[in-house]
Amino acid sequence: MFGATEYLVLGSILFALGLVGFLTRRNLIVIFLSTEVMFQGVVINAVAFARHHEHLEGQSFALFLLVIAAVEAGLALGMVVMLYRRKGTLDAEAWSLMRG
Amino acid sequence: MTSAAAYMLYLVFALGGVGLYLLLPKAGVRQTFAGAIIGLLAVVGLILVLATQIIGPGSSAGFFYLFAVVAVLAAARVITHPKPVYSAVYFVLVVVAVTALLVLMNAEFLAVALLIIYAGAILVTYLFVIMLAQQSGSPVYDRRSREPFWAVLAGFVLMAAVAGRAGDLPPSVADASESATATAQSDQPGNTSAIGAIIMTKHIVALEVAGVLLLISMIGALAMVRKELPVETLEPPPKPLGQIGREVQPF
Amino acid sequence: MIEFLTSQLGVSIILTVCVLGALLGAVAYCIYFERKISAWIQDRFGPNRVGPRGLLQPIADGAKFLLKEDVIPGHVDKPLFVLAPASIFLVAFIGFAAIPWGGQLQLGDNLVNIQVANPDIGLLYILGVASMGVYGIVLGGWASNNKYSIYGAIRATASMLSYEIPMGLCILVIVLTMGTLRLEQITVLQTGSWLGFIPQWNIFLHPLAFIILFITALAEANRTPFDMPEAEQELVGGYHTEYSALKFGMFFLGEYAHMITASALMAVLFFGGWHLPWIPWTQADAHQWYAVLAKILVISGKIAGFIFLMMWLRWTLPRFRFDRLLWLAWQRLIPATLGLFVLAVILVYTGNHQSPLWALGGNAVILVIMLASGAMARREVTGRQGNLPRTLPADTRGFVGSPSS
Amino acid sequence: MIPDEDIIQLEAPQLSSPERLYLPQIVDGMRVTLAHLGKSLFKETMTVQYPEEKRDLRVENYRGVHRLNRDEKDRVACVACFMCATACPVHCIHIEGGESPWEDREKYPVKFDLDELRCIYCGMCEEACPVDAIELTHTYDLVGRSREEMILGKEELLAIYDATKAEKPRKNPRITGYPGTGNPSAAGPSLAGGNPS
Repeated sequence: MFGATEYLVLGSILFALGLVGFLTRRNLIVIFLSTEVMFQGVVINAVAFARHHEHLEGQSFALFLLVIAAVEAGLALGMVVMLYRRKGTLDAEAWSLMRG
Repeated sequence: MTSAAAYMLYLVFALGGVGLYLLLPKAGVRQTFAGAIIGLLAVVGLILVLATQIIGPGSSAGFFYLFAVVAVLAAARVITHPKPVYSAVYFVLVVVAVTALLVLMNAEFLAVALLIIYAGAILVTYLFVIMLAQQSGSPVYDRRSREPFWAVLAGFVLMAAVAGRAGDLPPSVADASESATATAQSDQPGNTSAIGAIIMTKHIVALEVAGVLLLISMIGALAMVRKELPVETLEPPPKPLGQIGREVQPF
Repeated sequence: MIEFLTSQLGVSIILTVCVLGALLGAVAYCIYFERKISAWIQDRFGPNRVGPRGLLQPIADGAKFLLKEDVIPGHVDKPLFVLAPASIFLVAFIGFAAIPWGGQLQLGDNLVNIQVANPDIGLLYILGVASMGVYGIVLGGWASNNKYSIYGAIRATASMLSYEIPMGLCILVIVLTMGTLRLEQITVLQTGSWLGFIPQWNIFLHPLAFIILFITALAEANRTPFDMPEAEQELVGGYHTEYSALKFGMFFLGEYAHMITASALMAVLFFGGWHLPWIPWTQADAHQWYAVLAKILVISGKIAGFIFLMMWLRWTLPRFRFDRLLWLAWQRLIPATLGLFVLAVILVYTGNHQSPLWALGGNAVILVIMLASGAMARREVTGRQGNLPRTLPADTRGFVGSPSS
Repeated sequence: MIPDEDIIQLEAPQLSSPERLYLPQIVDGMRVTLAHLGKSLFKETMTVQYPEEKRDLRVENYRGVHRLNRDEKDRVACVACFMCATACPVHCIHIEGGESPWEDREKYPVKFDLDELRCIYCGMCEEACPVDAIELTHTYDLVGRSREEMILGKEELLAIYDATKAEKPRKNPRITGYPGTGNPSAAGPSLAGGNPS
């Protein structure tokens, strides 16, 4: 039986890649895309555990993850549009000017 | 997972980290070729480690390797490509690969939901915003990374920490009462109705909360991007009736 | 060998080849009939030079597409420029895998589905594939690096995202009524009849949902009156302005394949798929080759009817203005489909979801509410008209700017 | 200056309630187009199948490709007076005159080039010609593969006369040659060959 381990390894790789992107990239859109990559890793993880434990809790958890991803995308893109309108740039550093 | 397998996995991750560091957009010399070579070496090493140490030799899992490699390479390109549009397109590839992996794990409903929600809605919205915020040329913040070394180190240490423990699975908690398993049952109605049943009974509160969350985020996004200026002030105020034709000069 | 050919897998493989070939031919002849129907509506002849009655015209067109120079302009983003038509072509042709073409066929001892695949999530599969169709347009428009193309792409994204919502809700109404996502099962459930002569099709349960699904299908396939992304009068060609030769041909074929998918989906969901009313197949007859052939002809006829309706509409109606397009989706169709969805939920809950009287009554109530709200809605003032006084001067003469005395 | 009382405020007509619902109007439009479709399918359409069948000219004075007329002795009728070139509003006629080999006139065109692509087919040359040598025929399907090909020389223009004189005979010449040398029928014998063009 093809176990859950390799799916977990794959999920952790995707999560870490998304983390690296989130930390390094400066374009706001790419930053949010990186968080979506992290979500993909988590979805794989949840479904792998669902299959390992042979019940559907993990899959329904992954469905709620999709909801969170949609919420995050909506708000994130709203922020991108607002930043672009105010500053004319997509650089995340532009937000640092808002510090008190 | 044996400890030997875990150490080999760490080695592969270190290799991948070096490759990713070289691939990330930086000032100065371009090292993308070397980065790509090292990264591909790391992927090949990952396949070897997974195939020989974890799954065991002789196990045929071609589809898993195919889609896993596609997912990892595409995810690496998402975070390293200097053009946001390409990042989004590579992310579509990640989603498609993950969809295929979910189908391999007998989660068809979740796979199609992922495809419809991510690829059909979220990613299209990303592309839409990328097109709206179109910049000419390649701006400097796409060509420079922020602290690439420390970020790669942190990310790959995390990766090693999580993946190194991936073999130590707890025993399966499957019990007879939840017979709606995720395993394939070709004659049964599949896992769609089972997942629907579990969401609408056991997780009904979570479902309601998710709906409220979506509503709140929709209102929040609308409030955030609403134009501050009232529309009326964008145009000059209308002239009084007697003045409308006054600007026309005689020939 | 014979065992393999008569098994489900063998039939699926044969069917894939046949369906793909038939579809490519059907798409080519769709273009021919589009031109013919437009000509007839405009009192012309249409293509009549190549072959008898112009029937070889698609072959000549295809040869022309293949032989023309494939221009890739210098200012485009090359990888995405090449990827876009390929993706739209691919996506347009893999959706057919879940369409049931002709029920079940008796092959030796096996009973095989005349369907490439009968997954548990057939309907969702088609929806998912259809939702990928926007990428070809968006990427093509973006990669062309052209003002018109990117306007077309932006319009396409906004309209497709908006119209996917009422489309999904309409399909959910049928899913609730039928209680399954398998297209074959949905077809089988519609094979009965009411009062002995009215076929038990979903159109007689939820006609409003069908009309809205038809409208959204037009919008999803970028057909007139919703062809804003192409809009040749204002955007030259929209997203395919920069394309030529085979790449343009792929966009073109993809659009028609999209039409055929949408028509097949509507035929299955609302018109009983391959079900031919008033001919009772006995149990022995129903799986013989002649019955299957008749079923394939029936569903093809239904698809052809929808395609004719789409073409007829295209050559009748002018294009929507873009803000009206989104207004229609968000302020009219989505509330109406939400109402239909609630109606379907209530009908299922009360156990009346197969009763045409209850369903039609609910549809009528929603239609009346829609019409009343539409008729009572205040006229939107657009543009500079809002600045003008609402009443005319007393001595209104016939012309604006008539010569002064 | 437009006086105020001449400025009329017009308001777009409001849609009536059924019109605002789109659907009745759509059904009405579809009825119209279906009627046209049925008419085209089952009745004759008015389309003329052009290369095979040609419609009769609807006007007698249709102005097509030019021709250079010949006189009774098959000589080019033109006397190289440059009237047409002068009258031409777009300067599409280029004439080089030379001494005539015949006795009844002094000049004849050594070269007569006419750019059919530049010509606007206004007929001024025809009006200006004192000897009715240049005329516009009814031929409208003049095609060519290059710009040079569309510049017709004297030979081509005379050939067009030979081809079209049956369907459009030359008008009665008002004058040929000089008034003092008599009318063309009484003109003296031409040189050998008669047609040096």
